[in-house]
Amino acid sequence: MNLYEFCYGILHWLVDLVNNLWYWLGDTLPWYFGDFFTAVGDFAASSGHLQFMTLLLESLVIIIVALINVLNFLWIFRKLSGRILDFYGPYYVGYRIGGWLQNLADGMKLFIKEIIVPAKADKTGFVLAPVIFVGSSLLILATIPLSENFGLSTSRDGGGVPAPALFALAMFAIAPFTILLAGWSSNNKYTLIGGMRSAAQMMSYEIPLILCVASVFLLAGSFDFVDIVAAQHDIWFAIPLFIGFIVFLVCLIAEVEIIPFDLPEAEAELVEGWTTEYGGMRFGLFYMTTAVRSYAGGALATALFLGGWQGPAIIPDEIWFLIKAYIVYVVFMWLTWSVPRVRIDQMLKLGWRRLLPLAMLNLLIAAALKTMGWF
Amino acid sequence: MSEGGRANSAGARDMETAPSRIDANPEDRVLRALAETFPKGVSDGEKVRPGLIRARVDRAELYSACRTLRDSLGFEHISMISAVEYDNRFEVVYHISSYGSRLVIELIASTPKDDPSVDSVSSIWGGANWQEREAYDLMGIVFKNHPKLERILLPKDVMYHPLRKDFKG
Amino acid sequence: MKDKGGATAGQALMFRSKDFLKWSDETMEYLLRKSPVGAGIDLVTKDFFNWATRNSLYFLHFGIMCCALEMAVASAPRFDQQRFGIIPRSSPRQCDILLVNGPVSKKLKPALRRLYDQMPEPKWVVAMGECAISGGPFYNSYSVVPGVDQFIPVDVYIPGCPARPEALIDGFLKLQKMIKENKKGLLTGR
Amino acid sequence: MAEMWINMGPQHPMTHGLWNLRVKVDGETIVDAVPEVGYLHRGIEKLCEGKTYTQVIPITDRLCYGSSMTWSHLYCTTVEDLMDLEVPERARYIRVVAIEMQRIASHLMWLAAYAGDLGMSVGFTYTMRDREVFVDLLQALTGARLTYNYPRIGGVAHDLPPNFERDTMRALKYMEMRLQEYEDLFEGSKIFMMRNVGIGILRSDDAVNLGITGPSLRASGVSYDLRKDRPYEAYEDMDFKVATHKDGDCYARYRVRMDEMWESCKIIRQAIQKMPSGKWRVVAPRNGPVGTGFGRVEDPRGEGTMYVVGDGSDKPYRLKIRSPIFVTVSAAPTILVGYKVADVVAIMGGLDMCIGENDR
Repeated sequence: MNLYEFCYGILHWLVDLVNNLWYWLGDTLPWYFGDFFTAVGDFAASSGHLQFMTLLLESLVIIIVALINVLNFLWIFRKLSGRILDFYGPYYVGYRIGGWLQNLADGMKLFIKEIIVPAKADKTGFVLAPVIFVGSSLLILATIPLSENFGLSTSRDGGGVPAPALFALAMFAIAPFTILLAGWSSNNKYTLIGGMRSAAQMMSYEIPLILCVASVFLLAGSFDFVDIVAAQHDIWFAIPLFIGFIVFLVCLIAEVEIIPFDLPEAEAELVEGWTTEYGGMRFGLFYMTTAVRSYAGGALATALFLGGWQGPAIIPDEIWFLIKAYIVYVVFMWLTWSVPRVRIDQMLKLGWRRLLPLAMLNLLIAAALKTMGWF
Repeated sequence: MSEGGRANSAGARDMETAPSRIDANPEDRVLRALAETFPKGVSDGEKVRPGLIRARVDRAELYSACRTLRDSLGFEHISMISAVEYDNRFEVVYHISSYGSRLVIELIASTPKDDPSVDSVSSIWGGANWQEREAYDLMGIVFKNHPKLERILLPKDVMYHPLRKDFKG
Repeated sequence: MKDKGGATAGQALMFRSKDFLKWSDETMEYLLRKSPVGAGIDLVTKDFFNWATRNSLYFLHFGIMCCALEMAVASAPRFDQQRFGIIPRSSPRQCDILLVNGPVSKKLKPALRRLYDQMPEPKWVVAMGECAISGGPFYNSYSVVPGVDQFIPVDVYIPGCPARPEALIDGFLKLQKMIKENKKGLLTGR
Repeated sequence: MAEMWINMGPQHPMTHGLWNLRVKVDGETIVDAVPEVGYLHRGIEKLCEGKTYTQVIPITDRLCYGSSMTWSHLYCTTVEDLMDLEVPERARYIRVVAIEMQRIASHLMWLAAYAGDLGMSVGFTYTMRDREVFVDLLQALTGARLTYNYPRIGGVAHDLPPNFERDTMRALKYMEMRLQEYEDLFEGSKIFMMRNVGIGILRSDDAVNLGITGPSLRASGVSYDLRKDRPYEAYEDMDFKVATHKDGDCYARYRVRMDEMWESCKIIRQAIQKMPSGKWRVVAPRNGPVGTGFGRVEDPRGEGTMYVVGDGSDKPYRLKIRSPIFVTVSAAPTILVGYKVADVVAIMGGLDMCIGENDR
């Protein structure tokens, strides 16, 4: 009983409930009014409409689950930094639940702040950048299933998204353009530099990322998450492709702009990087999206390398997936809070000179394993 | 306001009783060297306390005295340039220290009240550049051929020199 | 379109697109600001948004003199102010509080005023230490503005030279109480 | 590539205080740098001319708030030189203990800001937490956390509080264990070394000519420390090593300051053990004589000197303050040229700016 059938069942019951109202109206009213209402009832009950509505309801459920996890990630971000840096982290906001409401308070406060668009800024670009940034990041979450039957791409018989893993990586790659757009459109010399640096950083770390993922596709033989996880049944891909796993994590850190590769945001001459001119809810969107992207990164890492929802059956599959994603995120945070920032040219050198050859080597290993026939 | 010299206990520790090995007390070695090279420029050099000597220098001789101090007598580090305004004159006091002989010389160059201008020593020591600009900014002493003599602490459009006695603020 | 607000639905069909947008803005404006619908929304959301604003105050990471050290110590482990959701941010666009913690010299005055104007609307100013309140030990100096409240409206004054970190956190908590007391709706301001 | 002026404005997380560095950039490398100061100019020298000798002490506390004890002590030695006062033996030892504690607290504050600039928030919070140990000790000694108003002309304000020695010994043991941990934390991290070794190299003859003093000078190989070469207060009977390094880059400056912290712990321990008993203050005459006074002290940031002119009244006629940071900032362009824009953080952080004393 996967998510699609579950939503379909709910909607079916709901539509039947409403339809007998339409049909009752259709019978009682005179003919020219009645036909209109019966037509509405028939349309509601038609399979196309039902299918469309279930997809909507399904994606709503997935987005809500994702956002709850994102809020948890933000809470982990603040609480774990407290533990590592030897203070409490959020404590009095949401007193008995350990400060979990702090992120809610931050979000809602940003929600009601005055919206400022700088006078000389290019208005459309300024407004559009956060929208695309958030949109593309949330799309990544849509394609990653938490288990066989809890995911947008796995639930329909024909398979919703043709190649979900490729789609997720494509969505990951959209962010640099929006950051360039944001940096350029806020018409401030420093945000432009920040935008260019961030785009350079993400692009130079995109290629090793793709190579590592390619080695996973090579071993798993398909782009669908379900097949990839099934292929990891007896041994997780992290063990044979250990180099690939490490390169993947480092590229994810650069992709999500956390401390060691935090260049564009807190550089010497850029006060806040490309988000300097953004205030209010637009900054809120950017702030939340970094958490969404780190959750998506963690989920990708677990799905591709750590055998997604494989685990002893005592815990349901989805929970296994989330546990692994949280562990990956905690490792990110642990690294973030104990390492200083890298300089821009050292980072690019690391990207091109160290990670790319390692990713190539990893691809060779994957090819060798494949030809040996062990996978 | 009497002459700036110290009245009381300087005489007690006069130089003759000190052992006369050349580097034992570098103070009078430097004073003697200065007195020979600038007979009329440098006047009433005296040893204030072990490690601090004072000398008055004529405004015209200042630049050459500083150059010999740095080149031949080993005073590499200019510590402080202070500008003091007395009733009838301005005094620009240079504290120059030498790392080798661990000594500080206090050169006092006095200028008439109406024309407070002195040669700039920033070409000899790099460290003097900003201190001269600060003396110009706060006290109004003009340092001739200084590379960039303009205000440093106060906003550019300010006309007064705050440390002058006549400035009530 | 001349008439303000309340245009009938019939008229809506004859607008060009720009006029239609303007018309819809005006009706929304009327609907939310003046009519009971706005008041109703306010009644429901006033407490929640006030709680949110109160509990996540970002102040500007901007140090002038010794109170800046005490500000840094206040976010250090011993006097931890992150427990109350108070974090230093470095861009004025994302801050709620402008924390002035030192004497404002005449050269700095225009820069500080520009910082204040760049901050989005629900903003407060906290004058920390004697120098910000009244110029402190430098009140009779020719180059120090005696008190920040001469050119920026100040909400909370924190005495002390330098103000102790506990006093800074106490000042923030008083500001939180102040925000709680004069609670007003977002849309209708009631 | 078009050369572009980048403006690291007065309000900036990197600068510790209010100064503005305009950097001309060709691509990534720095071509020229123009520091602008004066945002915190409070006219202290003019203020001091209106105050009596003892009223000036709180003002000199607020010169450099990171090391206010050394500045008010410098003022007191200058006026004692003017009035030719002999400070009792116990006061000289108490002053040494207070100054060395202030030096450790100031270096820890520098280490916190430096780690914070390089993005290492662990470094920031740990050093801030351990600085509290010394701030508490100084608070027990003087009653204030940051601006102490403790030295007086002719001695110190009051005697040591009860069991001050026990707390100090415990704090020193704790500090030495912590310093070891910092060295592993900072030098163990490869990225920290990548950001520091070979950056902002300052040759020794440049440093001397530009008038840079203190840890930045000793990091360039010139072993010149006022406490050793011209010992004041009770430094002649303390045996400690002058911390120097030879290659003058950011790592050397970090290394010199860390060694100085070790040495300061040693000095405090010796001073506490050799502390004589007796009077801790001589009452200074109200009116200063006619004449000039000159004081020179090793401040944690360099060589601080003061020149006071007395005109017989109870107010100083003229007080000139030489701040080491004022000269170091003027030397910034020569150090910065040729390095990348991202290195400005490390180089400027390494020079331990304290804008309070810079602008006076």
